[in-house]
Amino acid sequence: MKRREFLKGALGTSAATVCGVMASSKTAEARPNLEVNDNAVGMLYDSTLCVGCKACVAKCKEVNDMSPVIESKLEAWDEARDLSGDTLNVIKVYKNGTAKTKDAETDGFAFEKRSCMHCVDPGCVSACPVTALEIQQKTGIITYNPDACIGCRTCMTACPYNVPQFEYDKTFGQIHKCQMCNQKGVERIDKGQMTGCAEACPTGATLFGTRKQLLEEAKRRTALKPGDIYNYPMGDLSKPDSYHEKPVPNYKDHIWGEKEAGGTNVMHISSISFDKLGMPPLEERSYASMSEGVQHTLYSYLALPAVALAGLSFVVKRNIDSDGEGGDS
Amino acid sequence: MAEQELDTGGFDFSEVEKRLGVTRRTFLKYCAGVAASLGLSTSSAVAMAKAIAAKPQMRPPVIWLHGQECTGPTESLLRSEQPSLEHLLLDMISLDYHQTLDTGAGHKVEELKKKSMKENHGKYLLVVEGAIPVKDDGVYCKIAGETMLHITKEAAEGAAAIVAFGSCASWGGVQSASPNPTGAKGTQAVLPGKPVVNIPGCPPNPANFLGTVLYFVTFGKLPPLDQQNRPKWAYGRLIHENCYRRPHFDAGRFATEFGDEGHKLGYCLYKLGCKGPETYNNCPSLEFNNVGGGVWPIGVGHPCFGCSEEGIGFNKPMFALANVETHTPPNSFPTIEDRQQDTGISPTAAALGGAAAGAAIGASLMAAKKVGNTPESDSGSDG
Amino acid sequence: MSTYKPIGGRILTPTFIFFSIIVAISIYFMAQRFIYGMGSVANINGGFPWGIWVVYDVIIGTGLACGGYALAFTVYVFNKGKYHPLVRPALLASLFGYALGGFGAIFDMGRWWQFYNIMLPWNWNFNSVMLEVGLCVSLYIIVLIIEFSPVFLEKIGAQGLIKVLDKVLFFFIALGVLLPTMHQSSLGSMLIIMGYKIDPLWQVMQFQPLLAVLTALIMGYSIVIFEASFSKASFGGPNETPLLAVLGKVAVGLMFAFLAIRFVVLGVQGKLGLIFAGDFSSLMFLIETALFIIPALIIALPSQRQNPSKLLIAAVSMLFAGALYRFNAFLFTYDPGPGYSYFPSVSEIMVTLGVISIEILAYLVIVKTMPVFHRGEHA
Amino acid sequence: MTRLIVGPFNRVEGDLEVKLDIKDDQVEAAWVSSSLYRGFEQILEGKTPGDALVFAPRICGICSISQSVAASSALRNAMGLEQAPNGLLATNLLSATENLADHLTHFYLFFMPDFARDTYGDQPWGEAAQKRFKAMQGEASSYFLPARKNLLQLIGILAGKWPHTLAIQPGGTTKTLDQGDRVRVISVLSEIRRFLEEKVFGDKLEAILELSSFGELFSWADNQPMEQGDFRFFLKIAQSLALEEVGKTSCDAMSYGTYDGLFPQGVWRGEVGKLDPQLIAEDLTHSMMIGDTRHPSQGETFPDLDKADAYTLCKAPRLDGKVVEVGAYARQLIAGQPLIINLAHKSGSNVLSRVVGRLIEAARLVTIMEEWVDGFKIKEPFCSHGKMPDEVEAVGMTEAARGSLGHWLHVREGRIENYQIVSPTTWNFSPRDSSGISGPLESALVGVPVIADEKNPVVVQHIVRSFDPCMVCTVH
Repeated sequence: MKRREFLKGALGTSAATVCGVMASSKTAEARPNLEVNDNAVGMLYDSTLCVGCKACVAKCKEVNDMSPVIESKLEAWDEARDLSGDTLNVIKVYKNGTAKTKDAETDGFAFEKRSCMHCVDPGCVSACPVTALEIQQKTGIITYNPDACIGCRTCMTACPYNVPQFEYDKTFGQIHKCQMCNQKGVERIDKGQMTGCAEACPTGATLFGTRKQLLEEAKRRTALKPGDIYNYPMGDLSKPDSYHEKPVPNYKDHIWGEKEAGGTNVMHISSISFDKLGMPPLEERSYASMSEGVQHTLYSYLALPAVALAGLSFVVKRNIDSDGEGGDS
Repeated sequence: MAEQELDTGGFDFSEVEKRLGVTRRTFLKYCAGVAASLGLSTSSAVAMAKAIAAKPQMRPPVIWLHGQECTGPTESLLRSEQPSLEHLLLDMISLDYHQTLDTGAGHKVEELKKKSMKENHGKYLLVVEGAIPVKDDGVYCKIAGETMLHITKEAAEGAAAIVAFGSCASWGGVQSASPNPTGAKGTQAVLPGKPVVNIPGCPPNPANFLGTVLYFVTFGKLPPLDQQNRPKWAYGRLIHENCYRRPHFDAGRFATEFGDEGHKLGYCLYKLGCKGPETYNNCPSLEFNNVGGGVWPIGVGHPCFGCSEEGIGFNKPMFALANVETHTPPNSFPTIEDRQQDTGISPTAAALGGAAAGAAIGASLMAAKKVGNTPESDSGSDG
Repeated sequence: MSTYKPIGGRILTPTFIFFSIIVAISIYFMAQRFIYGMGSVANINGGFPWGIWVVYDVIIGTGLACGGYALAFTVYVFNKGKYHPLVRPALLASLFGYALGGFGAIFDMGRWWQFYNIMLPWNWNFNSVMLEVGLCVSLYIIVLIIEFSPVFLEKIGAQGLIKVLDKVLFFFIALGVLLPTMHQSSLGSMLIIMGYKIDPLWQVMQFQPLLAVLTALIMGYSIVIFEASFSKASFGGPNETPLLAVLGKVAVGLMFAFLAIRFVVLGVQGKLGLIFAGDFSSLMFLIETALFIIPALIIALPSQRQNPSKLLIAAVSMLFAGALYRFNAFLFTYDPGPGYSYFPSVSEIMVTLGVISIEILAYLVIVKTMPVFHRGEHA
Repeated sequence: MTRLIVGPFNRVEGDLEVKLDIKDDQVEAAWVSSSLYRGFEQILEGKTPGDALVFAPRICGICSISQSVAASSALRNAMGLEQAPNGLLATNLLSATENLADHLTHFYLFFMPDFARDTYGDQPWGEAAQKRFKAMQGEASSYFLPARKNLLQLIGILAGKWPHTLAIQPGGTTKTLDQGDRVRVISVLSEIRRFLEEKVFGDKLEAILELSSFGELFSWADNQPMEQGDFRFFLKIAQSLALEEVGKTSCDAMSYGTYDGLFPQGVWRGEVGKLDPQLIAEDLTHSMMIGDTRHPSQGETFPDLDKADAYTLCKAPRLDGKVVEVGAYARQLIAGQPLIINLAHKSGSNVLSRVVGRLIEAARLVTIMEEWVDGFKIKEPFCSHGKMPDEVEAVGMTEAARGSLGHWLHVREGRIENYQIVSPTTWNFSPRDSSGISGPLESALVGVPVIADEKNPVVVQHIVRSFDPCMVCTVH
């Protein structure tokens, strides 16, 4: 084989791979977003109802047996600033200008909750090599199994909300993420209870329910006329423990989680636009579906690699045998 | 300050000692305490003490009117702090007309009132207790055949200062709750243009009234007021900001029903409808009934319902949730951008990273030079 | 018949001692990592779970270890036997690169004591790109050991085993081509699911695997040139420049393919404007592209190409380009959202330098004591 | 015939005017009129049931605890709830403290100062009365007001503030007492006992409670000089003015009962009989209110100030069509207090028996309160919880200091459909009904001797005040 041929061959191989991948880019579309499970349990966080009491944070730590984050010497209260190995949910504040008015974008402030959104088509589940993260078929909850986890933290890179958090400060750390209080040993949902945060929330800002119910409630709220009185349920939407009346704020006509990246089971509504509340720039198509589209085109049933291996084996053997030039020994 | 006796420049307090039945030391300590709670200096306390001890003829006359009310404010006054308020009050001011406390009865007293108002035109202090109904020309509250509306306007005419004592007098109070059957209004509402000091509360804390009157007696003017004409020193802060249960709110620990475990442990009452987060008053620091030891509404485990706050008390249902007006300390909330671990760039690390990259490049260039200098020993075969 | 010989010579050179010290320091920090957790050594955080340990040691490290892959492709698939002399050192470098990548993966693995979980079929998640990378890398290390095992066997003189091995080696060589193709492309696929966190100039979605495998091959050819040149500079030996120059041409060819695909994709995705946005990303993109284009200018001229010094510079430039491409995509322009930042700590860098040093030390020891280099002409 | 208008009354809660027709120096007819209206019933309609606890106490600043107790018991009955035993004790203590405070306030600040008037200057006790009881200046107020303050601390400890607490809930109290609180309550109670024994009675409470007849009462009074205890002082004045013949009524007496039956429910018609609350009806014939005679549960409260023949905003509640008098006297009568029964048999209801009824009740309350404090089981709950049915009618009946207080509640779908309050002074100061029969005060005033040119007849003051009127409760 002449060098020219070799060069041609090398480039030709590349071209073939290009074609293969090009083809994959077409077929990548083949895997749509995962379907919404209407019966999945979820939560609706209404930023306008949140008073920033952090009861949800405290209750979450109690239910999940996690320690408070202490940073200052005061040691007076939990100083968690973001999700971490010690914090599964956290209330953050958006501030602008004088920060006088609640739920105003200009010169106002608003609260925002950070916790696992329990995606319908979750990146973390798609990315985890060892199936440590799974979608519970019945509840739609994304659970984590530390016994399977190898700690590669791919889930963290694959989560658009940066939710899974590794305990970097422990010798034998693990990933922590909200499992809707349904992990082994807690199992609140299986027992018919609601999540700890929804139970603790004094205003119903965190509301528990099925995704379907919650989406209906969210749509109802965003359609209300600002200033009208609405009777806000608290606790579990299917059997609210109480209600409270409050004038309707000026909701943005946007339910975060209805469609974003395939939708989420934890949804947010607010009177501040979500990019200001730190929500990521997501489209309707989930990254998981795109990634899996490529991956499956190239590797579905390992057919392509098997054929390639057969071909390569043949070529290599022929080359070694025929002119000995390729022989190694 | 309370322990150190004030320097009064040898002022003779023996007369006041006799009148009030307290020692000079107790009396001065009390004045210092009042001055401190009003946010005033030590010298103001001395001025106050002297004003109280001054001759009776210096006392401003007071006309005390009762509208639609329950006498709660007067009742709360009657159990005030040492030296007994009733003494101090009567000592500081000349109570020329008070319906509940007066000795006399009937039209005679009404005549006395009119006489006093005429004689002391422009000098007397008008205290209004209770709301003023304006519906149907104010017929729902009549005293001696005249409507409260008329009486108030008449009395306000020659008043040096007007104090609305209690929520009813301040903004209408309980009877102004929807549908406000009698058209009850606050004093200010029926006296447009006249400066009215509001001391809301249901009942109001007597110390807030006393402090205002003391200020008036001492300095001859009214204390600094907020936008709703309430003395700033008393109504400057939210109950929520001073509440002893606040740490529980900040930690998200709430009582969910009276007598539950959290309730017994003193958890925050927000979830039970506490309006502390939207009510301005000094109840947490003054408390009630002179008992001490946490005797005030929130102290005995029931939520504040915002009795002193217009638009909250009698307007929001008892168990409805409050809007949380402010959040202190504001920095206890992480911003959206706040992250848990943020180590930044250490200069050493930057130097080390740079050195490593530099070493790689340097070594490559060195090698390139060396390779270039190696004499060609084999031309090789290039097809 | 063997023309491969150990180079011989003193092992305890000043260079060796220098790298040993670095290794010693890094061992201290590695111990710290295993005792007190990763956070005590590395600056990785909630937004940047992957620091230089993953990105350099594994992602770039294996890229730089693609010499064996590239040469196996050349020698066995395209049957260019004359490149054979380069194979052994390249395989050795690949073996070290991958082995240390694997080692790096272990101490970067948060739950390293459970690493075997990835080998257990019932845990496998076939949707996971990481699974494929993990398995392929693990397998490839074994394949590399087998491919390189004749060296050991020659050393100990186990001729019988060598014969047996010869019979089946073709299969492992085929695997040695297939596996890197798979996992090197998957290192690109891994970026897809990170979505918006990857800068638009690097987030080319379904084209990620293609670009990744191209950079792997470019880096593979370049590292062969680099190693041969370095070895010659360090240990002397036959002049292999003409051979290397051809490899350089192949690399540049692939590089043009890479750039062409990249610019077309960016153009189609409407992101070309971002190249000149003037921000950090655009700057990094331009540096990266420059590093890709410099070797093209060198290698395009036959006189330059035949100059070993220039050729080495071209190779280094391409190595830097490939490494920077991966650094940029995974780390430098990675943006998980406002507020997150990452810069490696001293201890973290020391660990990485330690890994590199181990690689250099072991390479030095093995080439001096084992028949790795081809010494036919000069022996 | 001349017409005299007495009023407005000072030292009473709220606004009150009395019109008297005087013929032959005697009152021939009386019209009692109250002129303050706030509209509580209208306000409560449509509010959440729990808000009754916010609004009801505000009816009155001196019997706000009683209003709270009535409202909470109406809510409790609506929910079909049992009060936590500790909560019952705490509520009882609160209620008793307020009654005690009201009785003493009435005695010291409202009733006795009338004897310090110049009219009585020439009486043998006149000067002493002025020295002791002159409003705001007499020495009695200098020891009574601190004692009252001390007494009200008890309400502070148990209910946070006074007046107007929210601590009294349907299931008990929001305050959970600990040992420290209990000690504080005990110490306040011992102070109260000391005050009553030293200043009010000048004798052991037990000795006072042993008096069982008119004769024994006055011989006890004669045992010591009149300065020994203000009760004795009053009895001496009563003796000299023959107050047992002043302000007499001949109507029945009623008590709703309170303290969980300790003071039982019943009607006194010469002997104690059973009370059927269904027979209560409010007659609006001469009241400036729209509507016809109805049971309070069906009642309405809409004022019409131009209504013909109406002269007061007060309704005229009747029991089975008959006028009844309420108050401490009625309560003790029905509770079988021997002295009061004896007084009733001797001279019926009058100024003396009403005042004695109050003070005897005060003495009795202190001894009972001491027992209650011992009854607390600190570790057990102070409040029970229940759920409000979708639709329910209920009544909360209690005894305020001034007499029977009832709250009739109708809840529908989480809102108050109707809320009607019948307060003690409404009974006592009720106007004429459809058959022209006067209420207790109006009839008590008939026949009272009034000198024609007397502008402010003191006897009328005594009679009006003997009922301890609370006008803000009367019309609300």
